[in-house]
Amino acid sequence: DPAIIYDLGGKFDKSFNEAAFNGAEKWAKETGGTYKELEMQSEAQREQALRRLAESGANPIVMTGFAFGDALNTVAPDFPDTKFAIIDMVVEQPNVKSVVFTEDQGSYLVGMMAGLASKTGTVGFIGGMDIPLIRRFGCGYAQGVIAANPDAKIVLNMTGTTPAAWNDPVKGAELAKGQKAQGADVIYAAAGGTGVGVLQAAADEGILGIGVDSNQNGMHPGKILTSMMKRVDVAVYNAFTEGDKLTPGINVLDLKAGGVDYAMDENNASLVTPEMKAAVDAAAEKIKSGELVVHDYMSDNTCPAATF
Amino acid sequence: MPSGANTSGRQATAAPFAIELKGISKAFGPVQANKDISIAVPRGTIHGIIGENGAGKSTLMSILYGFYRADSGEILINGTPTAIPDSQSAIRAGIGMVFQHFKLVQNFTVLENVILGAEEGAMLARSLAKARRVLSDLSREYELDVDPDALIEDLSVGHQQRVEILKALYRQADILILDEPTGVLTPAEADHLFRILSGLRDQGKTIILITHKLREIMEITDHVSVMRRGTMVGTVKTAETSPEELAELMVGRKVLLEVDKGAPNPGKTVLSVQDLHVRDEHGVERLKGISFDIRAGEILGIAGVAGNGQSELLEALGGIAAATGRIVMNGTDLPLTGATANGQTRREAGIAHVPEDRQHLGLIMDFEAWENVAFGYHNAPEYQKNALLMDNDALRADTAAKMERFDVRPPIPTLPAKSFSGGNQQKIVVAREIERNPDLLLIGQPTRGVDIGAIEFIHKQIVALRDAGKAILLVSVELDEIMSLSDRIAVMFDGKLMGFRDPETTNERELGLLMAGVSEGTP
Amino acid sequence: MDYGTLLQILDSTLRLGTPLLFACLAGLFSERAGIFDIGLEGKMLMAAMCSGAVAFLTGSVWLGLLAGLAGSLVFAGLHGVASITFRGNQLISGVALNFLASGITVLVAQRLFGQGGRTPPLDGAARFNEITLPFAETLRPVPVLGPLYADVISGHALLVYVAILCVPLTWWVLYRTRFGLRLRAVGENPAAVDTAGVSVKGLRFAAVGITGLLCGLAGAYMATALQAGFGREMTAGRGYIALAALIFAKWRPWQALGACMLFGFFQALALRPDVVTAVVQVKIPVPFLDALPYILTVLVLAGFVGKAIPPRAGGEPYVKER
Amino acid sequence: MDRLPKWADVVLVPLVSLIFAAAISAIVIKAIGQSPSEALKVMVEGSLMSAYGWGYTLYYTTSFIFTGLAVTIAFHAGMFNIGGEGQAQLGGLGVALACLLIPWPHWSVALLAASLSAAAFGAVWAAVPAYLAARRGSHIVITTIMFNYIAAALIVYLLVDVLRPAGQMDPATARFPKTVSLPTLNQIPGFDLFFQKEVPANVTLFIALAAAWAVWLILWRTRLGYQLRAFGKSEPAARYAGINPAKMIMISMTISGALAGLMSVNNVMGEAERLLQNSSEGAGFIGIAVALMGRNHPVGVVLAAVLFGFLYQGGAELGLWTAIPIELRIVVQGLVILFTGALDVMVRMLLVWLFSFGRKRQVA
Ligand SMILES: Nc1ncnc2c1ncn2[C@@H]1O[C@H](COP(=O)(O)OP(=O)(O)OP(=O)(O)O)[C@@H](O)[C@H]1O
Ligand SMILES: Nc1ncnc2c1ncn2[C@@H]1O[C@H](COP(=O)(O)OP(=O)(O)OP(=O)(O)O)[C@@H](O)[C@H]1O
Ligand SMILES: [Mg+2]
Ligand SMILES: [Mg+2]
Repeated sequence: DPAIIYDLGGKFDKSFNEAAFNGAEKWAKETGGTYKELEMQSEAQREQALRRLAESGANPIVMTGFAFGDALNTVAPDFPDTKFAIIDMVVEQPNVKSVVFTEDQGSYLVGMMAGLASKTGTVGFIGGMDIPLIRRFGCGYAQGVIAANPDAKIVLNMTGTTPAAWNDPVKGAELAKGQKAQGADVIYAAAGGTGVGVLQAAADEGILGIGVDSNQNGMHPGKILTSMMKRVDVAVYNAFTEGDKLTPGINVLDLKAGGVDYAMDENNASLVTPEMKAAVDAAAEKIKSGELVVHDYMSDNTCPAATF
Repeated sequence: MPSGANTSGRQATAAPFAIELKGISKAFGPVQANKDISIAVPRGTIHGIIGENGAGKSTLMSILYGFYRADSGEILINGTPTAIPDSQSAIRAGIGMVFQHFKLVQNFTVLENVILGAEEGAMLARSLAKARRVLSDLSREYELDVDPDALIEDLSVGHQQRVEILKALYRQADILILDEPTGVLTPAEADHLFRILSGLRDQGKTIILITHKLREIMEITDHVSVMRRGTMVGTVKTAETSPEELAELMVGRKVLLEVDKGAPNPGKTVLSVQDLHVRDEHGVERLKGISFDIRAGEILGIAGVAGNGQSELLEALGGIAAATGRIVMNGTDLPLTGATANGQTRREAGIAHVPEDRQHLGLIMDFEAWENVAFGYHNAPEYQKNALLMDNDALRADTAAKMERFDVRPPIPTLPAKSFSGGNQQKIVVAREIERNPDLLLIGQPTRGVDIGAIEFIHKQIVALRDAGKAILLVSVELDEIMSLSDRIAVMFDGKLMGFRDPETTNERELGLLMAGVSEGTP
Repeated sequence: MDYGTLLQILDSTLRLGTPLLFACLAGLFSERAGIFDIGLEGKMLMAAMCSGAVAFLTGSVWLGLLAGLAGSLVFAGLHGVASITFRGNQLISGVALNFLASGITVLVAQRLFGQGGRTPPLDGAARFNEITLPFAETLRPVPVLGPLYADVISGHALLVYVAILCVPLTWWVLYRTRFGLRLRAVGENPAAVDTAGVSVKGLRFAAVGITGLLCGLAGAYMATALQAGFGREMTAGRGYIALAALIFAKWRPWQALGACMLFGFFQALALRPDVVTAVVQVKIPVPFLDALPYILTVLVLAGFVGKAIPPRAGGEPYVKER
Repeated sequence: MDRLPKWADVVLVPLVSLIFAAAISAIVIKAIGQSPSEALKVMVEGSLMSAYGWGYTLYYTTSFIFTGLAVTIAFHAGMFNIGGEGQAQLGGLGVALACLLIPWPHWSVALLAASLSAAAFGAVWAAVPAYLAARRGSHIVITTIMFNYIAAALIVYLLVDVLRPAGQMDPATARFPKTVSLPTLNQIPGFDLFFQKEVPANVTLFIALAAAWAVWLILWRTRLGYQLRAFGKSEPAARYAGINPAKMIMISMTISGALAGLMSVNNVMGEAERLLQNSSEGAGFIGIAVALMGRNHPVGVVLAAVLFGFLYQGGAELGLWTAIPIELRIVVQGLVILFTGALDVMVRMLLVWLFSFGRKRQVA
């Protein structure tokens, strides 16, 4: 059986891990198969969890989150016959598939959306743990905002420096309230479970939130502008489908490959005017064609549109 | 006047006795604290109860006050059988109690303490106003003046006791029980208390007074009951008895507390104390400049009412409390403060110490006897196996030998200290300290809570140590003990020595005056 | 730091100080009665879970609040039984109940909602929503005070105002009523209360009960007002900080308000490292800001901020002496 | 109250407490709609029925012996050290620095150095609250709790801003060099007959057992232990005997902190081979339960540590293979502490009652 390990936020974080869970469920429904799943409770358990799953014969083993990288690096060689897939991190081992997304591209699109929707000309970004990966979200977002409104002001905050930052809704809510006080009227939360607090506070305060990873538009209908969808579900679904014949190597899921996108549904239909949608779709086409290049923070650890 | 009105109200149901106890028995596990006890106390009298330690006096009163429940027996208040399952019922039945250890809230005012548990309604304002009125009436009537707004912790012991009495009167008590009320008072304070009690009796109140002091019994009571080993030995009219008769009733045989000891043969000065001062943790000065010498082969007895600095003196000498001044032992100054002023360095200097409170200081109750024998001497070379380990086998053997010599029963070194009776616990401590053959023995209340046989034994050991040429500082609140053991007597009052006396030439009256702070012209 | 930022931080202080204040007053009642309670944390957690779960299931925040109070009371009762009836070690009992709460809340929430020990998000009538005080908008243009009123004082959940009101109420109960007199007495000298014919156990259970109720309010506030639902370990050490605030306040109600708001302020600051950096002109590591309340607590405990003398009978089971 | 025979006090009281805790846990499992017997089966199979399971059980046991001993030695001196968690984390820092800063030629030297470093860091972290307690009268329970939080913050700061290698995203130190890797039980001749696969239990287990023996020796055979125990029973009496209270507080807490710090040799050096955030995973707190369960005696602590090792490994298995959340083990831990530490009077009363009941029947 395949297996999946969720990161600290847990599989119901309404965001990153939940997307992975949805992918696994989709696979289970379609194939009628069963899979093992495990939620991390603490940092130090990762290796044990990996070993225990490999030991039990699970194959392939999918894990969500860069934090597994180090543990996987030591475990993978001990189980050469087991296939592993890791999301958001590159681990160079012969039996590991590394799936990464171009979050910068997806974030660019929702950034444009935010720039177009903002009435105050100030928009916010709340990241989870302060790591290059999340800065990649923020940087893409900022580029999109500036593209839509060159005069826009962007307020950036990170929730913390440890994995606890993925799961701190109180802090998320307080940061959102702080950003509102600074004039922001659209806030993009790229913060896992913390984002729940951000979106809640945005809804409470009567401003717009932007969801991340999953389609979070339904959490507060009419109060979430859109969501930057990162198709972790697709990655998991694919890995499960490939089964023990999983192809190792790096797999980049970009806008073109459908790895990232922005979400439209009945919950945000009233918030997005046809003109906005047209502008964003046009940009998406340009990105897909390579005409427009979104700067990737992780390529050189700098951002042309924002300072962290 | 509320209390008066109340008294007359109760007198309507006039019965000859305010209290009658019939066949009260109470056991604590195997200990039969009260055995079939009956007494009757006529209204408007003061009734004394005497008996040795552990005779069951406090237990009986606790039953009357609803603290304990009797296993069997009956209580009649004003002729009516009354169940007293708790203190509330006792208060309702008009009983008030002044405990030996006051039950006051230290950081409350007098007024707050008085109304506690007897408030008028759910709000405090009204209760406080009423209490203020009643208190001023009561204090005028019975010489019970205390500042109603003073904090208890700022009051002297005597005043705190008045607050306890006021508490009872405020609750309109007709019957007042006082458990050893004078133990903590100076003779003058005690006299004042007795004047208060007489006044209360004249108002028709009934008073039960527990005390060890025959003098007090003779002075103030109308009747006296004697208890021995849980039984009531008898009740007599005070006017028709004598202290000698009471003492005999108390212990069951003729009492002759004379210690058999020869003339002293003092040698060189062992200990010299000069201008010693001690402050307690609140910064209050408890020893106010004390100087004295003790010579080899001499017993210096320190008399005084408890709480006048004797404990602090022992603690300073024993290295437990920090002090200022000088302590010179065999010609060398001992450190008085800092890390080196401790029981270890004192012991190394040849000072042994039998503390006043054996259960809290002298023993670790959970430790076995042999562990307690090492207590304080755990660094002694003979108890070490090597540089690292203690020699527990040697210790157990040593303990068995000591138990044998001091007739500790049962002689089992591995029994925890708490399993020995009080007298035997004391013997373990005394054995430990005396057998170190110290140059100076500090010994506080050596026979407190100890039976007569053991008292004689311990006294003999103290005298033997003196005769071996050692110096002894004896602190005791029992004047008899001081008089019969000491070669010289110093009286302590309010942290100072009131003067030295020769036991051959002084008498209890003179010492009593000194204990009250009356110095009769001596320096 | 401009005035707007200051107001925002004060606003945040009030929100974050509220659970501390409830818990601190809870501890005040218990400790004033002589029962140490390091289990405030566990009771808050329990209350948060119960209120979050019931509010979600019924859609009513009031039923949620009742459930929260009940959950906290059960734990308070356990602490009472252990430390009053069976004269157990109060510290150990508190520690044990904190563990129990930490585990059991997740177990129950997981069983009910299957969302990893979390309740689903609450909205509408299942939450305490923000209340705008009268004239908030009208007065806003008034310089300085207007924004203060509109942004900081107005616009909080009902329980924030309840918490503030609990301060004078606690003061009044403690110093102006018979119950308060007895409660303070039982924490100082239970023997005095006992001989005065008042039940020590009764008083202490009553105090522990009040502690339970106030912790219940603290937990319910966390789950239904500060946040929209329960999450595992959501109290995040607030029970301990409240205890520190209690010591800081030397067991007195008004000082408790001050101490809790101070700690709330530190928590609010920790959320805004950017502001801190701007004010002090040096980059302060966020972990240091996070640790600030704890460091301050240690300094308080060490007596560097004045000696705190706890109620004299605190922590000692009452055994009748002879 | 009547007294119990000594054997009943030592064996029966913890046993009955355990039965209570187990019974209530079973009720809890039932209440969340799972089968207690099934749960027990999973736990036993996953932790005791295979060498692999034992490899994990003993790994946890090792940590718990250290933290249990830490609580025990402080407890005998009358100190309730709740700070084992923070002290263990600081110990982890000590291990990491020792392993990363100096290139050790062989694991055995590294083990020695890392142990000393871990003990020293843990000791220092305990010594500060101890000093405040001894000199300024601060309440040791609350200060040690505060020091847990401060330790966590300090470690976060160090891992994020100081020790994290460039380019790494998760807050952790670099991996330790291969040379300092400790032999796991499957690599030790003799043990490898039983443990055939890679298990986390490692040579630190033997250090833990040695520590238990050393603690026993200190407490009951040395002057220091004698003084610690005397001070723990009665501070005034200790003063009388010339035992310095401040010194006893400092020494007991320092040893306690050193023991708590030592546990990090097991998890940081023996298992993770790098320092992670929250590396001690609550083992510091479990030490409280282990010490209470083990009646504050090293032999009891070792046995209780095995029990909790089983509980932890079994609990992890529950989390892995059943719908029972892993938090169940925290519940059990809380219940054990409650019954052995706070409701011991109740348990004892019950036993006394049962004994007297038995006696009466004999008489009849
Ligand atoms: N709560 C108790 N539990 C067990 N035994 C008790 C208890 N209270 C009293 N006793 C025992 O009952 C006996 C009588 O004690 P009580 O306190 O009544 O004596 P007393 O006459 O007041 O002595 P003293 O003069 O020392 O005050 C003693 O043997 C004592 O040990
Ligand atoms: N807590 C206890 N546990 C076990 N045995 C005890 C305990 N208390 C007392 N004993 C035993 O009961 C016996 C009676 O004790 P108790 O204190 O009543 O003696 P006592 O008659 O007052 O003696 P003494 O005059 O020496 O004080 C003693 O021999 C003692 O060994
Ligand atoms: Mg008595
Ligand atoms: Mg006796």
